[in-house]
Amino acid sequence: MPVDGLLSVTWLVIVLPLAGAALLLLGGRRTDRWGHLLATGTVVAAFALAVACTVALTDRAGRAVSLDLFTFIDTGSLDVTAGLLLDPLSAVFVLLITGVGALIHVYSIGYMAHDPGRRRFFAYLNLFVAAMLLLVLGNSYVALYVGWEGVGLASYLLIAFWHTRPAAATAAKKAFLMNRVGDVGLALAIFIMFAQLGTTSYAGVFGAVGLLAGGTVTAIGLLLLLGACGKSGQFPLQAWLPDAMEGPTPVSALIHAATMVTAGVYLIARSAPLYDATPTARTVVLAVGAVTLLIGAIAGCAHDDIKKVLAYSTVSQIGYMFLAVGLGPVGYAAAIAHLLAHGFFKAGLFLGAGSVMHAMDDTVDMRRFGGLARRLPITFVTFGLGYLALIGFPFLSGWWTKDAIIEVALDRGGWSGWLLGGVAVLGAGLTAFYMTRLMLMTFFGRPRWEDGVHPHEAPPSMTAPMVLLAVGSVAAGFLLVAVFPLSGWLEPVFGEPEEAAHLVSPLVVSIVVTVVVALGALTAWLYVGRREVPTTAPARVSPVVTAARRGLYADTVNESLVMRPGMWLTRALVWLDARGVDGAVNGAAAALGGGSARLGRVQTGFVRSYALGILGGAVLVAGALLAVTA
Amino acid sequence: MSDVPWLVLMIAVPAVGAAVVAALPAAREALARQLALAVSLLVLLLAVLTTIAFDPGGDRFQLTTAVAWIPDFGVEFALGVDGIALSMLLLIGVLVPVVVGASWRDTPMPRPGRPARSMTAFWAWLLLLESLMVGVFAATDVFLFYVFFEAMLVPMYFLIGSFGGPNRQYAAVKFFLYSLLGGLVMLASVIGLYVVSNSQLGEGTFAFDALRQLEIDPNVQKLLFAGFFLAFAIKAPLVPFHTWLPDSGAEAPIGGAVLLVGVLDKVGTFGFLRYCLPLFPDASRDLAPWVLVLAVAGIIYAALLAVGQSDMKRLVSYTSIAHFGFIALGIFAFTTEAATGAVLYMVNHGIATGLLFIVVGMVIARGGSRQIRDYGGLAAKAPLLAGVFLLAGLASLALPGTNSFVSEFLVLIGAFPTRPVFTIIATVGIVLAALYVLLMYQRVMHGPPRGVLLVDEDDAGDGETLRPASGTGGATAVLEAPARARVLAVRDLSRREIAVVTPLVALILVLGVYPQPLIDLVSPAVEATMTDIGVDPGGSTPAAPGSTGTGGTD
Amino acid sequence: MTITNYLVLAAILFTIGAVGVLVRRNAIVVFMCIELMLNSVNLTLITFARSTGTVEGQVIALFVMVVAAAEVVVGLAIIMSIYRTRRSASVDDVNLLKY
Amino acid sequence: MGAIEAPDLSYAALAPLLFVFGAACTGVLVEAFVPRAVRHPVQVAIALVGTIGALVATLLLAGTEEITAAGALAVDGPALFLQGTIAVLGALSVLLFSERALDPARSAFVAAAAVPAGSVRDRELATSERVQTEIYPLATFAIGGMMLFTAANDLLIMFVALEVLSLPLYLLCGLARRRRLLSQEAAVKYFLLGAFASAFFLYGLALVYGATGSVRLSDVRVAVVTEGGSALMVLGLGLLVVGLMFKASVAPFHSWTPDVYQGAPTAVTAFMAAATKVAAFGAVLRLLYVAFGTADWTWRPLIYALAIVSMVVGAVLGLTQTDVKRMLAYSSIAHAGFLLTGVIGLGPDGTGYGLAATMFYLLAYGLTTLGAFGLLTLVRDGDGEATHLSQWAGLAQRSPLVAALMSFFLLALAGIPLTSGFTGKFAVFRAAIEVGAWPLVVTALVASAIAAFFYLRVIVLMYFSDPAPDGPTVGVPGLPTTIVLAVTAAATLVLGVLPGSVLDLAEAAAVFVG
Repeated sequence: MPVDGLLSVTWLVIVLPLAGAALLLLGGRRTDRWGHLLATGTVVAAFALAVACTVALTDRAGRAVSLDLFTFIDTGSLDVTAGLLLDPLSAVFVLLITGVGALIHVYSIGYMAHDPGRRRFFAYLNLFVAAMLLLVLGNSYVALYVGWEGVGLASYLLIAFWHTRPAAATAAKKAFLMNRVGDVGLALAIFIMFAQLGTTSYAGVFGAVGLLAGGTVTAIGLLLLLGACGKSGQFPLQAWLPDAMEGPTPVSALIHAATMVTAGVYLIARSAPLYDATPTARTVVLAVGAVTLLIGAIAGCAHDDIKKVLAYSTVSQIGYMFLAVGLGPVGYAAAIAHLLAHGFFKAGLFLGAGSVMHAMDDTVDMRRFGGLARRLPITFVTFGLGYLALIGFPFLSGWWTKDAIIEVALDRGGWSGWLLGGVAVLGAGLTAFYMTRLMLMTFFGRPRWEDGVHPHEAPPSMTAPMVLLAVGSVAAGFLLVAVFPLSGWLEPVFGEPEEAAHLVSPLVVSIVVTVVVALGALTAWLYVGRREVPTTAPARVSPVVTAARRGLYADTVNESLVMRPGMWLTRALVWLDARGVDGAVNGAAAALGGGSARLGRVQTGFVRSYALGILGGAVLVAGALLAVTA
Repeated sequence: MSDVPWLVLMIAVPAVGAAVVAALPAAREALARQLALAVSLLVLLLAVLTTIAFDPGGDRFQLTTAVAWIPDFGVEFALGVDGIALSMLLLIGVLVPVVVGASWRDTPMPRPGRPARSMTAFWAWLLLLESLMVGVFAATDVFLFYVFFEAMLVPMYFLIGSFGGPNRQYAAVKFFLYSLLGGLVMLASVIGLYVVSNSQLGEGTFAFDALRQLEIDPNVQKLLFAGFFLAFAIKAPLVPFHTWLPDSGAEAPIGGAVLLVGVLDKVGTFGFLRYCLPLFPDASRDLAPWVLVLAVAGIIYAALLAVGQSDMKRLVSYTSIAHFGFIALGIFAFTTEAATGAVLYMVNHGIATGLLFIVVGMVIARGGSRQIRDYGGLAAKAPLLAGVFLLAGLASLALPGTNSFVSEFLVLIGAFPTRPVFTIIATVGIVLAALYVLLMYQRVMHGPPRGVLLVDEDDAGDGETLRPASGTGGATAVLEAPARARVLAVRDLSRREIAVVTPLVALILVLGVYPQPLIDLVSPAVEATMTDIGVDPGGSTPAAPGSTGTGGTD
Repeated sequence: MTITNYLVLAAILFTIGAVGVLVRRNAIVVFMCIELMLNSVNLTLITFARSTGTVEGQVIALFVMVVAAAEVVVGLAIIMSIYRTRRSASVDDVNLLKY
Repeated sequence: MGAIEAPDLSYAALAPLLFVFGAACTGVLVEAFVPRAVRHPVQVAIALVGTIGALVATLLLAGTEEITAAGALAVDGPALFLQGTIAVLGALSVLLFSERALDPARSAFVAAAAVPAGSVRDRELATSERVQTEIYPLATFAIGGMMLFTAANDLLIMFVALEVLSLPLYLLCGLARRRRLLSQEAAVKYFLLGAFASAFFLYGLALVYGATGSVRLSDVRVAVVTEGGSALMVLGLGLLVVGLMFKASVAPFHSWTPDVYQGAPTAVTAFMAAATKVAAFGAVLRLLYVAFGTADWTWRPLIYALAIVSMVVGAVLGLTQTDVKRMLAYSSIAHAGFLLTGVIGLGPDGTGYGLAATMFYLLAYGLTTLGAFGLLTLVRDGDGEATHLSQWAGLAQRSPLVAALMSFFLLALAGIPLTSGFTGKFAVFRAAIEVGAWPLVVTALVASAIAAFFYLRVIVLMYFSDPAPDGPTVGVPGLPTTIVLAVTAAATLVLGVLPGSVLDLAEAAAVFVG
């Protein structure tokens, strides 16, 4: 079907921010003055264009356009075309990315106002938006892979934005490396697709899933999952995400909360046809989601660094999404819905946190906060709304989307259904606990500020986005579930959502959940709301808390299982190469030299010994010849 | 246009240039380097014209010249290029001017109590090297190829030996002997080939096209193959024949290192593709598994070693060894996709690693030390330098969007259908690649300022002390750090340096986004090679039953 | 007496000469041993001339004598010159050049 | 009583020999009758006329194939080619001898050999302008002997030629003006061992004569064919080979080579290294191909082994030498091994590329090594030539030209392409592989890789290290040496880049008669 009119320039959505990035990076200091405005402009324009395209998409049969731009690689039987696919799924993501992206750009104008590297920051941010858009818009796994690594790079650059801080530099490297581990999975999955089907385009692969042997599909599914885990900070590759908070807060908001880390969910949702063919892989997805959900929630309970808490919360929330996509067709829509809602409130929360840090001279230790509600009213309100949305306060977005997931989990039935449902509910409770704890420690109670700190509300350029996002956090869930059901919109992608026969009535579910959430919040109040919060973390605590503080020992495991052995191996190899391989070479040379010196001793300089040599030679020759003839 | 002897010109021009420069008095250094630049640019122009004259769809070898040279041995001075060779010629054409620019301010390593030596000889050797490099890729007569192959050693030997770092003598001799040994063993095979042709065709010949027609007994093939293979495995270094490269790469002046790793060593992989496969198809097929073991072992082994290096130039050399592993994997996987990838890899690696070497050289030129630990936090003061450094690093870890991604992706995806296990192991290598690149980048560019570039506030101001290493040998000298220091005294890229890196940066990005023209240039030659070893040039066929794939159509 | 005896005798003489070269120190004596070797060869030649009934053998023997004489001239000259310098004719003393 | 008919001598075919021997005899007369003042130029002129005349004659004779002097001499392709080669090398050596610009005392040869070294008279002579002129007739005789050697179609002639070429060399070795002790020692060693070896040769001759009843190579071949190789004959062959291998300085009969090469006057060393090898291999080829060509099973394994031993010994022992002359001596031992590799390349019934290859190699190697030794005479210090490696450090900065030339010769000896050394190696290796001797060739290649190291070491010293403060000076050569260097360098280059015509010549000449 010919693509014309607006949709034929969908590529502009990507090119706009990319151009912005290029201009800022190449333009150099010349662009210092207006660079950030340009960057923001491009993203806003991209958002506008995205909206227009989406609208144009709605009245189009099949609600999908595939756009072939140019031949990327064509040799042998491999033919990779650089092409875009705009369908409901990618459209949703494009809107999220450009929308939230635009808001955060605006926010950053204020947030980074005094940073010498502001131009660089906006350039990277634009670069990220472009890469992320490519990731979701690509019409083949290769295109996705390109975007996939692109966002990885952007994330690396932005985490390490304040690169003179060793912690930031290290965190960035860690993030990139753990992502690369995931990328290996993704790459191998692509190789298998090509080897089996001779194509890597969505159309080609999904069209031929039926031809694949069961084992093959499972392999592909698991490898894709590995990639997803890397990108989305899911177990066992979750350890990089909390460290990534070393980056500027807007980055945490955009990349490590709203968009990039949800790419894993997108990948699995996008690969639905594959997963539909492999229950095994899907079950693993479920497991990963459930486990991560708990890990994130538990670790979130014990941290005092406001951003780390939010980060673990992100890990845990994405766990919910994995859980949902792991549940299959019934869960896809729910997952995406939660993803969008999460995009709003988590971005809002991070921006709020940023505003708090802005006010507190970049302190992140919640034990030094307290009583900020009065000093930062707007922040307090917006943050509060986000908080309520997140813990699933009735009729806010979290409530709609999270309950949906829990329902679907329970509907799975059987012991696994109960288990998953239970985990999900428990997670909700924990979420309520750590978020309430965060709220109380930050905004309520007696100020525990360090001396010389004078909290003040952030400038409008920062508060405005927070307000918008807060609105989103409140409304998104309602809109996406009740008003314009997302499942309907996504139907062309995931097919007709079958009306599941509820094992447990939704009403009961939401009541139970609400109760659990309330309990969680109450516990938090008992801990930190009722009594004084010590300004330094108590040292003597239960092993559980210690474990939680150390992110359930994820880093410890990585270090002892991978890093140290790796370092030992490297040292050993360096030694081997110098002494062993090269030693053999030099040794051979030395041996020759030594042999030469020793042999040279035969040359004594005595005529008679020479004569002996000649005679001996003659005898040998004669003997040999006689032997030959005889 | 195609009746102009482009290839002869490409060999003759730099050779003549070398002679002229060598004839200059030692004092006329400035003139010498200007001449060198002019000549190398002229060669670049010739390379471009050659490419225009070349018709990708035409015969396998084009722009051929053939003159009887040593009739008694049936040796011809026969030149001709296919897409693969041509792409290498283009690479040479691009790299040499860049190298000239990069070495513009180099001086021989100062020796205590002796007057500084003149660089004139450097430029002469450089041009001679260019001429011989062109010859080795353009030769279609095995004897001629061998002659260039060996003769190439001499200029590089002198480049390393007289303009290299502190340990240059050891490195130069090691390089020369190692390569010579390989070359001599290959000579045995070359002669063997000649003798076979003599017995089969009545009169001995070295013409590639004639030799390809020979029907050689498999066992003889194995012997001959072994001879060629050893020579190429030493050149392109495959583990365990690699230990000369880190020494040479580290001690050579930056310009020499770039050409050594960027072009010279490609002769090895080029040789696999041009000579080993077509001439000894059976042997290649039988021995491929063993070669692949070396290749893949090299990818992992060299990458781990790179992680463990403390010397930037050694590190880059080790990364190259790993990359050569990928190229070998692509060649011996026997699929069109992988082989195409390998050829692209040869070009891209030349560009990416060339840039990496040049940038490392620029860092060394500022700090005067090759040790990573002597630097830190440069990014704060020299963002451009850091940016280019990062880009070069990303290119060498094959990040999508850079040229290397295309080639690495092609190699792996092409090798997977025939050699899944090897490919999976190789794919793990991409994590290690990220590790060694980012480790070096973080230690040198990130973190708080530290290392040899820290100087006291007061003398940080004026320009010249900003380059403590200015006038140290080819950016290879070792300088001990100033004692107490406070601010980082490092200059960002100068105009000249920007001019040097720009073309490579541009190529990295352009070839990363739109590689198809290059692919179209090389794939006919690759397909021909695949046909030689009896592989369907159409590419690998999908394994899934009933799957038609989308081969070349969608 | 069969010709074998002569041949064996010649061989023995040759060996004695060769061994003499190895064991004697005085250059003159060494040289004489070489002459002995040559003459043993002469004996062999004569014997073969007889056995094969050709004259070449005898002719060659004459040649050998002449050549030997020439050798003596040259040899003694050389030995004399070095003897004059070193005041010793021992071949073991001339070993400045070695290894 | 029938009249004695004199043996037919075709003087035309013998022209080269006649030229040289004529020159030699004239030289002797000149010594006797021409006043000392003018002797030197006259002697040089005569020697040059003789050698160059011989060269011209060989060129004119090209293509002749005849047996003359009652079958004692064979004037055929190989003989003429090698005679020509020897004539060229001889002429160049004579030029080296006649160099008068380098040594402050205007000659590298002792004024009066009879004067004891170190005596008062010797010391005053050492600085006097008086020069030695007997060297020219001696050298000319040696050259004549060598040329005779290559043409000898008869073991007796071969023996006589052997002595004719050896005796003058023994003397020449002892005639150095400086470091006379070393020179005399070299002479003694060379003489005693040479005589010793020639005794073996002679005994071998006797045995072969006994086995076949003749010393004529053609008769020997016939006898081999008819009777097959009897133990006696094979033993004889063995001893003959020993004698020849000694002259060709093939291990294990090489022990004299380093000492003599080091001790002898450099010009003489150059002459020996170049010309003697040619002559010796000429004889080896003729003996093995003509007399025993049909019974190659007897000698092939032997030569095979000797080749390997010689290459390895030469290459390995060369590694640790610290004296350039000595190092080149070991290199010449290794090259003898490479030459034997060519000798192996004799195909069934006389075909095969071996002969041509070996002859070409001889020409190429002779010229290169002559040039290399000639170059040594330029680098001097207080007492004569500075041949210790350490003295060569940083020579490139003292005299770029000399360093470059030396590097070129060394690269040629190492067999780097575009030098004659490579073409020669290629030729002989090809010949060997054609007869299936590829293990030998691989050994040879590894050996040459090892040998390359010590050639390379000199280059490293000259270019990459700093000159010692009290290093040697580089003398400005006079016309003769300049000519030698120019010719040899040019030849080394031409034979490397465009060897076609010379290879043709060698191939055309590669047929033995008789």
